[in-house]
Amino acid sequence: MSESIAHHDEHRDDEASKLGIWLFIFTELLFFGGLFITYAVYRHAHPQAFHMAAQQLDVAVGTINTVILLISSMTIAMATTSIQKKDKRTTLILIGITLVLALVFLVNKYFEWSAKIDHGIWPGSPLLEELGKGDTLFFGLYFFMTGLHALHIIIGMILIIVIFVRVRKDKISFDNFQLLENGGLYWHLVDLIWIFLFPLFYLIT
Amino acid sequence: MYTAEPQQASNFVAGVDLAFLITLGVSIFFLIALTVIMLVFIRKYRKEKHPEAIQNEGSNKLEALWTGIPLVLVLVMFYFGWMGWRPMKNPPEEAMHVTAIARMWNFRFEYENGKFSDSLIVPINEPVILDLVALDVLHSLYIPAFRVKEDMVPGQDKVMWFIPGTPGEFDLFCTEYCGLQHSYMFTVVKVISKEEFDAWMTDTTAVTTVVDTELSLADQGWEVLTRNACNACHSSDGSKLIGPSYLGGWGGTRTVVSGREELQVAVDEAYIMRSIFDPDAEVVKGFNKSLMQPYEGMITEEEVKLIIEYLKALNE
Amino acid sequence: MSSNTTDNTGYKSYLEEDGGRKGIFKWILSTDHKRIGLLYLYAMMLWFCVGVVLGLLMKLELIAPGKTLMEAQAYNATFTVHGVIMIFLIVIPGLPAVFGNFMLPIQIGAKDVAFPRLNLFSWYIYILGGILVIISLFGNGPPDTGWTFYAPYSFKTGTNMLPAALGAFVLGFSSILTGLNFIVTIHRMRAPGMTWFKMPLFPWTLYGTAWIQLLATPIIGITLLMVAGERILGIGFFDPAKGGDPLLYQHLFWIYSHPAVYIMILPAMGAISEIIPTFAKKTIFGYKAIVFSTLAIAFVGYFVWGHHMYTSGMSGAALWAFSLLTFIVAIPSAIKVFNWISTMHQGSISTEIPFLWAASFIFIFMIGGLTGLVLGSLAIDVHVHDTAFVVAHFHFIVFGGVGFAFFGAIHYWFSKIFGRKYDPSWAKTGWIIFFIGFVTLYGPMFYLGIKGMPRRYFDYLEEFHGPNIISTLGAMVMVAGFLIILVNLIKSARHGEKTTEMNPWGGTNLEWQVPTPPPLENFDEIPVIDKATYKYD
Amino acid sequence: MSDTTHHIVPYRTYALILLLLLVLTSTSVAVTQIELTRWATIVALLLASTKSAIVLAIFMHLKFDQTVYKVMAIFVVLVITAVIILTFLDYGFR
Ligand code: HEA
Ligand code: HEA
Ligand code: CUA
Ligand SMILES: [Cu+2]
Repeated sequence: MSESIAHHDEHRDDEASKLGIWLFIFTELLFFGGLFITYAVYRHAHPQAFHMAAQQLDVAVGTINTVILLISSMTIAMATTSIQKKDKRTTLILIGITLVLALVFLVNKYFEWSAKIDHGIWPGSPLLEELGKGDTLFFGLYFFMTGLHALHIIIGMILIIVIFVRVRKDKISFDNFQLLENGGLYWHLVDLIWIFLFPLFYLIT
Repeated sequence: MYTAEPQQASNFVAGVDLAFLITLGVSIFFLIALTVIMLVFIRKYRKEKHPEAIQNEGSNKLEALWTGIPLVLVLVMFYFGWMGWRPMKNPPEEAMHVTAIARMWNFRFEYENGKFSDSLIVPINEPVILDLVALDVLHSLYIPAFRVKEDMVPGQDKVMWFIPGTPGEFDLFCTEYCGLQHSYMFTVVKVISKEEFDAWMTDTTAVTTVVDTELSLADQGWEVLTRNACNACHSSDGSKLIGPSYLGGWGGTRTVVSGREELQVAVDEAYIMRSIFDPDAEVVKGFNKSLMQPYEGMITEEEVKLIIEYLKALNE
Repeated sequence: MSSNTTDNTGYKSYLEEDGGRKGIFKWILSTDHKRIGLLYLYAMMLWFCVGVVLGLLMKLELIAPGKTLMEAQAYNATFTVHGVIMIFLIVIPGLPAVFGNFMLPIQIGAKDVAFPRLNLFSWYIYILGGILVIISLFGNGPPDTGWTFYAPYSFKTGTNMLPAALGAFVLGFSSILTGLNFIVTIHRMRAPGMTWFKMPLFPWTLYGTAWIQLLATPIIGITLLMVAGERILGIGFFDPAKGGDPLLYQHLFWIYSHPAVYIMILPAMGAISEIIPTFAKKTIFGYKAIVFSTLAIAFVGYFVWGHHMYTSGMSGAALWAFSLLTFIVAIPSAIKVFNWISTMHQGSISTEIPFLWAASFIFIFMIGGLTGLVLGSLAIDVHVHDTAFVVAHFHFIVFGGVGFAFFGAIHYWFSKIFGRKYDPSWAKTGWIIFFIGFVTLYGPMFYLGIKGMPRRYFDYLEEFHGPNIISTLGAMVMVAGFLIILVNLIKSARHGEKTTEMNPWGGTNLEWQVPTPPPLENFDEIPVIDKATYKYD
Repeated sequence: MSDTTHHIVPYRTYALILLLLLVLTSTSVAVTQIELTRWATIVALLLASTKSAIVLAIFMHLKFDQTVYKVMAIFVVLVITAVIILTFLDYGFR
């Protein structure tokens, strides 16, 4: 009997790991859900101030970032197709594009944030205190939510880098690509959240 | 258990107690009935007497029965709870207003004519509306005999109301945890007759702000400190509470944090004024901001002078 | 009654199979679900002793008005740390982490959970959270906010609430990952033939619990993160001076913490549903009704959080809805109680220790639950909210419910886990003393609450003195009972008489069909299930 | 254990979906820039929901996966919605 002892965690169940990542995505949705509730409540309390504050955000930057994320979502999704077609080269290219786009998103975010900070707006800044309660809350939420989202982008990027390396080393291949699919699912989650952040902060003024 | 208390201490007692008796009655009935049934089963069907169990998978009829009956019962309970509670949310248009101000860790009641008191004094059989104000953190105003309780939330205007129905003195507690001296944040409601109340309202000598001028200046300062509950946070023996001690301050210097800078300031009259009227401007190093509220309008400049006399005497 | 024994040759139990590791590494590197379950058990025992001592200290302080033992600051810190430890470190992980880990895979006929390494990782996160709670005790002094961390006091106090809140945050992750693991395990790894409705009830309750862990815990995670943002950056989410709304904090806190009470109680109910049929030798009455009530509690329990905020100033519409929903959520619990008692009807009951715990659980749980109804009623709650009545309610149901089920479970599965027997007469003595102490300890608090004694009061008026004395005496009696139980269990786990009896109680589920103690991967061959559970014919 | 047949989604599908998403994005930008006030909010949120539904269905393969995933996803969305509604029973009627 002792032969069967070891390695019970080595058996592979793709469906299980996919279910696992989905459940994790649900948790993340509720994590942000708490923030969306907060946003909704404060928007309800300070409609006018939120209206004015939102106009200070640059719609163009927001739109560009939305487009970037959507494209990256497509490329990572395409990577699951190419790996199944045993096309390693295309897979690597698609994953690579995704990574580059993620980086561009972060760079954009960096410039956007620095611009705001240059204007004296950061959480708890004296300027915000002057501007009033609505603005304090709006920008508090803005930094908090986009910051947390950026953190998820970074986590997603790390995950995708791991996947990239594994594809290169053929550890992920046409008959064993669950990790790639899971990484993709996670990346789409990041996209999903942004799909809501974008109108809430940039569009609805 | 309720009957020991004066009946109808307020207009809500009847509704609350009715809901309570019904809910408790149903609960006790089920508790006793189910416990007895269980004990009977355990005795009757014990292994020794009943060696072979009779299998039974369940019964949909029974399930429906014991879903349905409790459902009806809880709806009844809900209804009485709702009915007992609804009037609490409908204060009358015409009523006497008293502003109840809570801060760490005392209550203070301000009347429409500007008079204030640290216990709540109300006339019998007249509706009273309390406008609830919290200055620092959450508090909650609770008068058990009246069956009323409402949280006091900083930054939100809330009211509670009642019609006292029995003369006497009743406990009034703060029931929302509010820090160190939460358990000492209580006072009383005095329900008195309309005539007594009117007399009290117009009697200016009874206004409790005047300090006993017989005392030495330093002792008068101590009175001011006590009345404003300062001693909850500041000690006279050098020990560190929420705020710095009175001892060892006067005449020396203190390191304070102002904004992001650290400064050395002399503890003089101007400093004491600032720390009472705008405490967050300079906070002594090692202590936390925004715990103390500005006392502008609650302590007069004369009173601050008395406090300073006390500090001088203490540090001699 | 089958009491088959296997001879001990030819198989190595999980306790002997150490993966070639040495000393403590046999444990802290093992991904075996059974060892992980025990790791949780040991960690929890330590925490539990700390929590109990703190509880006892509070009771001693409250024996008389005025200062008897400690200062107000110390008292405030004591109930905070007591609450944080008991809630976040003991009863929330409690049954799922210990018995869920140990029994779930066995009961559904699997060799382990779906993600064994993640499982071990959850334990490390749990320990990390515990360490953060310990860190909070030093420095500026232990937190003094109450386990609820209500804003705005929680970010005004100078004490160390941040590490404690972060501890709770980290512990949340441990809880989420355990829940995730269990859901996947149940979906993917049930033995062939075990359809959903052939699954035993304990896994069912774990399944319901896991969903709450997954969907409610993130809310408190984000809330505590916002409080951290508040304290570190001064963002102002809940600071009225900056426009924040302290009530929103309460909403978010209870959106998690109410469902959390069902995280605690559901597995406890599951354990009771295992014990009663075994000792009544009778199929559980209304299996499907119990399953559906489990799911109903998990689901509806998500939407009643507002009943902790009746006096906070919510709108009438919300109060109406929350009170109604609170009453509705009591129905599935009632269904369970009725079914348990009906299971005893015409059974053949042996009143062994686990059964005694189960029966006393039902009694205590009814008191706790029915006083929950009292609290759920709008008018009454206005009177008794934040009084000793609430303290009595939740000790009855949290500690009475979960604690009694826990003890029932450990006495039920003891020999399976440790391969040794405990001394039944000591266990029984302990149980009686414990039970009497329990009722004496918390019973008087109901009375105090009705009389209007607020909770979290370090000092109280003379009129509340009498019941407080009784209560403190009860605490001492109960702790005596607890020590008897604890010593008996610890001694037996180490030196008790060895046993390899597979099925001492005559249970029907799979855990009674594997050797005692189970081998590393539980089953040589994955069993094939062809009949429903709890069949005694 | 591989009891699922993986559905290989053609590149074209993904590209078309991206196009659709971009169109929806620009619609919501356009709608909100021409100030329809309250309607703009609703339209923008409806568009966002549509977009996320599409991402869930195609990019995240819900459409091709087993039913459990769909059931779970819908359940989670319902829970979030219900929580928001209950919260607004308070804030909406204060
Ligand atoms: C294991 C944990 C647990 C469980 C299961 C419950 C279960 C319930 N709780 Fe409790 N509760 C807590 C833990 C728990 N609670 C804690 C920790 C607090 C305080 C937090 C704090 O402030 O620190 C609290 C506080 C609390 C409050 C807020 C009090 C206040 O602060 O003012 C309320 C109010 O409605 C409440 C209600 C209920 C109800 C209705 C149930 C129901 O689910 C109970 C259902 C059970 C039964 C009804 C009994 C069995 C049925 C029968 C015997 C048949 C007969 C039944 C009928 C006729 C219906 N609880
Ligand atoms: C599981 C939860 C739990 C448990 C077991 C206990 C145990 C005890 N509690 Fe309580 N208590 C809380 C949860 C719990 N408590 C919470 C959440 C609060 C609120 C804090 C706040 O206000 O913020 C509170 C508050 C609280 C107060 C109120 C403080 C106040 O408002 O002023 C008091 C007062 O006496 C008290 C006393 C006690 C005592 C004497 C014990 C014990 O010491 C009694 C002794 C215990 C035993 C003899 C053993 C029990 C065995 C088990 C439960 C099973 C074992 C399980 C494992 C090993 C995993 N507790
Ligand atoms: Cu004020 Cu408690
Ligand atoms: Cu609750």
